[in-house]
Amino acid sequence: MMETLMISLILIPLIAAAITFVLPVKWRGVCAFLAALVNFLIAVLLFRKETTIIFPWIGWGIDFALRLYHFSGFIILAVSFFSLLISLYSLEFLKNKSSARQFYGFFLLALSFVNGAVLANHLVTLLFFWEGLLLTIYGLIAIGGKQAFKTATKSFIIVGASDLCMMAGIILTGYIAKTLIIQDIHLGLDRLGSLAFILLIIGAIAKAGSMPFHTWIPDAAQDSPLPFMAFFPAALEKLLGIYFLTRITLDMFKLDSHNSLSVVLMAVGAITILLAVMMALVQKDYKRLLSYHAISQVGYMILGIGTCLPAGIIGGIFHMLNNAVYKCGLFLTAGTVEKQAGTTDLDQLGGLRSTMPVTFFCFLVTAASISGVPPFNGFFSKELIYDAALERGKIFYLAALIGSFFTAASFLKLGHAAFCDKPRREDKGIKEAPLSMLIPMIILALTCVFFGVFNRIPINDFIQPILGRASENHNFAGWPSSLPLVLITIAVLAAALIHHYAAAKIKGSGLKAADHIHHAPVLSAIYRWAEKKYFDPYELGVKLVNWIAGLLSGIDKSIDWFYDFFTVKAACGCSMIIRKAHAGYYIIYVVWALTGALLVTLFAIK
Amino acid sequence: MLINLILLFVLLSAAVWTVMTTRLIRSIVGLAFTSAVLAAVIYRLNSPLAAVFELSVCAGLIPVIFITTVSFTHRISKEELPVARKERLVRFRYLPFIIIAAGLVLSWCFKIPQFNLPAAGPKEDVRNIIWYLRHLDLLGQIVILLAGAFGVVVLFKEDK
Amino acid sequence: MTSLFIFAPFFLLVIINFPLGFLKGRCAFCLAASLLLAQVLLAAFHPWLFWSAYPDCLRQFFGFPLAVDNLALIMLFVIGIVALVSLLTAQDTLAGEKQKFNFINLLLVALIGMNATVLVTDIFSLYVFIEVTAMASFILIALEKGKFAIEGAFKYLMLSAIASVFMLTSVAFLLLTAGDISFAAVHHVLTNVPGSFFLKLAVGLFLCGLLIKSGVVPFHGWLPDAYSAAPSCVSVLLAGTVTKISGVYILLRLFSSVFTLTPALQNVLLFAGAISIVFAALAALTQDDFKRMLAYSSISQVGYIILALGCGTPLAFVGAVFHFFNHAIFKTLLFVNAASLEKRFGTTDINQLEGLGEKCPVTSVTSLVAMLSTAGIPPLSGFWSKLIIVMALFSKGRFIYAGTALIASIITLAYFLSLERRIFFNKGKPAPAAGGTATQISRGLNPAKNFSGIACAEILLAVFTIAGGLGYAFMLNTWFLPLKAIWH
Amino acid sequence: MSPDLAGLFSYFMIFIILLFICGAYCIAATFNMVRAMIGLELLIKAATLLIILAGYLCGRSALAQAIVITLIVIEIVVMVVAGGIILWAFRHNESIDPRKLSNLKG
Repeated sequence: MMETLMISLILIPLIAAAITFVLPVKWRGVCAFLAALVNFLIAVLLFRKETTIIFPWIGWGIDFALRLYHFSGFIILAVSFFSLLISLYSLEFLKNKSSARQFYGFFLLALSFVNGAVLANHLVTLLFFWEGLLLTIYGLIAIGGKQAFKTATKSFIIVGASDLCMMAGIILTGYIAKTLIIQDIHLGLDRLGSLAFILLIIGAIAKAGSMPFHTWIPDAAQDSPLPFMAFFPAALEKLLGIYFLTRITLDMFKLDSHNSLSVVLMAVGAITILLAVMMALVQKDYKRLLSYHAISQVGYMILGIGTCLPAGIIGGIFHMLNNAVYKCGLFLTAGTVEKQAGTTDLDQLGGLRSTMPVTFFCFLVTAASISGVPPFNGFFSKELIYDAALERGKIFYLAALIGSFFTAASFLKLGHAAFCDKPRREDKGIKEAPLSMLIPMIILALTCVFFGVFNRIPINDFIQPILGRASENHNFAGWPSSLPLVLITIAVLAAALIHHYAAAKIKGSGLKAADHIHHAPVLSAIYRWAEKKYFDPYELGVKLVNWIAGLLSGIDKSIDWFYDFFTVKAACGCSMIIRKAHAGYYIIYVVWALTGALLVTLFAIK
Repeated sequence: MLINLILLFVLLSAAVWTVMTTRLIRSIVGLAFTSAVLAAVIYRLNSPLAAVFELSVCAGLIPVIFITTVSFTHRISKEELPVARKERLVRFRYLPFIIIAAGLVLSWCFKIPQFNLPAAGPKEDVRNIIWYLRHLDLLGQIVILLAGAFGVVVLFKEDK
Repeated sequence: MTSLFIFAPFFLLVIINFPLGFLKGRCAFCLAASLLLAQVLLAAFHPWLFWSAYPDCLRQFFGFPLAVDNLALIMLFVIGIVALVSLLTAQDTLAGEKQKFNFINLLLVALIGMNATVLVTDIFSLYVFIEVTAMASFILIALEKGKFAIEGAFKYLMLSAIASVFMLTSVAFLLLTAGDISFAAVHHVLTNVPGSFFLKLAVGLFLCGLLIKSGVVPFHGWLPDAYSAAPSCVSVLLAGTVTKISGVYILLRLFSSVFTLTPALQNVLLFAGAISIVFAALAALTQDDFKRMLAYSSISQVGYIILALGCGTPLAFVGAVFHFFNHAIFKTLLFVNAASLEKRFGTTDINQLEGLGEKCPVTSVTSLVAMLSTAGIPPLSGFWSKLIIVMALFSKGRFIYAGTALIASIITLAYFLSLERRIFFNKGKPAPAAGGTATQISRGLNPAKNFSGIACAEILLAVFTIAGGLGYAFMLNTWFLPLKAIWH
Repeated sequence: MSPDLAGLFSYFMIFIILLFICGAYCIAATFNMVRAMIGLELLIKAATLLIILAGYLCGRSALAQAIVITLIVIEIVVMVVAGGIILWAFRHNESIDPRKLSNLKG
């Protein structure tokens, strides 16, 4: 029974996806919603159950293995929860849009693949779903429009390259461990093991969208349909990437805090936090700003898990969950604004507080969450991460704290510009969004509050069992234990508030509150280069490849011409000779056949 | 033994004449005659039922089919006959020599490789074999006759 | 109830020929289609209870010496699919109720012949049913009685008759040395008296007959003529099953479980396979007629099967059957594409067909799938079977043959891609003022007809090709790898 | 194999081979489709004789007869169909010369 349910988690969205491609466009959304609903119900049923399933697949020791246990059950539940909300939201949002034709099919396909990847208990099974996901990402971005096609290719290449690393890692792991069943892999970090570990980690954090694999996310934010952004970079990819990262560091390899790789991981996290948040601060577009935050928040999670301390890991996983909740909510508010006001350019928005009060409320709660304001959920997970980071090194703590400051600053700017300033455009018709778009946002906002106030429930019930014995004697839930850290956090937030108001007063508008950072002497040059994508490894790579390709094609063409000329001439010549021989008289065929028969018989009796 | 040998000589000569003769009708009659001689040979080889079939069907029915076909197509006229005969002679004059040469060579140096015949079983009845052992072949015969009937429907009927 | 595979079409044949008017048209089509569908389903899901259940009272009549194993099931499946597709195509392409009815009758005869060929356990019965199949296909080729069709049918008939003389001679020698002609007896004698001259001669002669029937170079002369001259729906049947079952399948069956594959025979098969692959691929390269090119490609692909058979290992045998299956699917698909083009535009001359990608999207996409699969492009089914064949050749140390197989796939890709580019992806030239046919083509579709049957068949087969490629592991494990047990 | 059976077999074999040559020559050298069919008939006759001979030698005359009867039925049907095809070839070409049937080539 449980096995059937588990497989149906993969199959139901898959079949529904096939159905949506056949249904008339009008009914596709409903179909997707129903499938997501069924998926959610099954996930609830399966929560806290444990089972494994295995059946032969390709052969040569490659089987189709799935495993359900508390961690994957929890992730599945979260995934299905978000997919349900987003399918509900898209019903209204995508109405009458051209991208709705294919969106739901890819959406369900992605859901199926994510479920499969989370449940996979065999590295090749995992890889199969992982790569399938890559294709759906490509498809989901590419349906956005003409410009989107280029972005889709970019994301495909970046994620694909990291997936190649992961594939190499999987092969190496299988070679070392002599098995590909994830449950049975427990490796040390010797020389080969470290290499495999790094390769796998690259796959995981690239999926989560950490630096330096992040550059496609801001581009996609502008080009792809918005529900994709709320679904993928905001929620699913974080869940999946961090889930896999946790399994690598906890189960498959025993990473502990004495290992230098842990420091590397923390450094990646810290750098991601800082750089992405600096970029976010100066953005002038609602969606693009959010997308940089989607990157910077990954930094916190990686930092947390990289500490290898129970507090950090629990904080990291909790932050993953929280981030998915509030970032999804934020993207949905962006979508609502886009739908109702027609633009997400902050230069043209303003004064939405009065026309869209519910949206504003949701934005307020989720923005407070992401900035780490005390009673909301983001605060508690960040506190756990601060705690662990401080134990590992002051510099990491400092980085996280600065990140927190700029996060708060950028959201103050965003909220101020979009909702509180005077409207910059005379546009009377803006109304509150319809109910089916509001419900998901409200649910997400309430979840932020709920997970904050009653953080005992997610931490004790969902997350702590993952660590098992290591965290048994600790209690991470409730109010943070260290009062000085809390005070410092509150001080930083207050500083951000003061800074914002002071700057806004001087510049005269909320939008320009961060401009002095943008135009600071050294930073302005860096920002300019960043806008020109000098720091984007993909763009650099493309340039390099283009240059080499130009050189090579010159050499190649000459060789090519030579081959083309001779082989084609020779082949066509032979072809014409054979055709001439086939003259059409049956008697010739008889003679061929008899000659052949004579030879065959002679050979046979020899 | 001698009768067999004579029959085989007649069979071969009939076959050669069938191939060599100019008029198509004579050739067909030659074929019928060949079949009849073959039936006699088969009868001599302890196979009376097959001989009956060979005689009635191959010597009787098949020439009819051929003659029907030929009668639909055009006949060679009296004027063309000498030309055709000459032309044929050019192409077919080698046949008797080839046959005689091959026959001589074969009878000179043809040696059957020694091998063991399978042990002979008890005496069997043809009818038993046909009806009980080879009834699948019977089904095949029925189906192929059906196919032939469809062939007649498709190929011999004039379209309006 | 194995004999039902022979009797059900037989009874259907009798029923639809009752002199009742309403049975002739739509009804005959529906009955035949459902029969074929039933065969496909039975072969695919093969409930074992079905095969062994014999009511005692029927045993007397239905208890034929037939045998079913995995190989036979795969063949029955292929026959069912291809015949069904051919029937669908015929509904859209043949003109007139009478001709359609004749087609259904002859299709059923061919079906009886092929099913029986697959199931029999006796060499002479095998010959009988090969002849049944061949007879039905001669008449089918000549169905429309066009000038070219008659020519193709005559050539096929002559070569096929010569093949049957070879086989009859072989039957005589087998009878002489084995005293019986059932598979078991022949196999017994062949394993116990391996050196006998007449046995070797018999095997050699039968091999010659089968090579003619399967159209391997240099026995192939009739094949391109017959395929390209036959009505489209009949080419589908011929290319997909008739020549494959009555030639290639029997080779597979006999050399896997009846005859022994001596090293000399292995060399013969390997060589014949290799030259078929190369010669036919080269000949296809400059063809101007779509169907003729497909015919040559068919010879080339049969070469792969023969090559694998000649390799003589269980893995190679599995590869051969797998390729047989795949080839039946994608070559049928290509011939259905040809049928669609011929019916729409009245010609299969490549020079006259240009820029049709927009006018018939289904045909263009499905033909691309089939061509890529034929050339062995990775995710599609053709790739996997070729991979297995090449792997088997490598592991046996036949490097030259493996290399030949690989290089020939490049030629395959070359001619198919150039074809695809010319027919489908070129922008159509502006219509020349004078040329009658050309203007007719550029004017576009044959609007009076609908092509739902053809489109259905195309999509069905394309899905098979893609699914077979993606799920090759499943198919290989459940259907093909068990075949290793059949090999000796 | 006893000597007299071996003798019988060898001289029958010689005549059968000669019959094969005869039929093959007829098919190869003729310019007439009906004659090609006659050559084919001769080939089949030779095969028939060979089967009967084999049955006689190994003591399975009954089986050989059963085979030959089926064979004869098949032979007729082949000839009927061939006749139909020749008829149509004549209608198209006004001739039963197989050399006229060389439109399909290349």
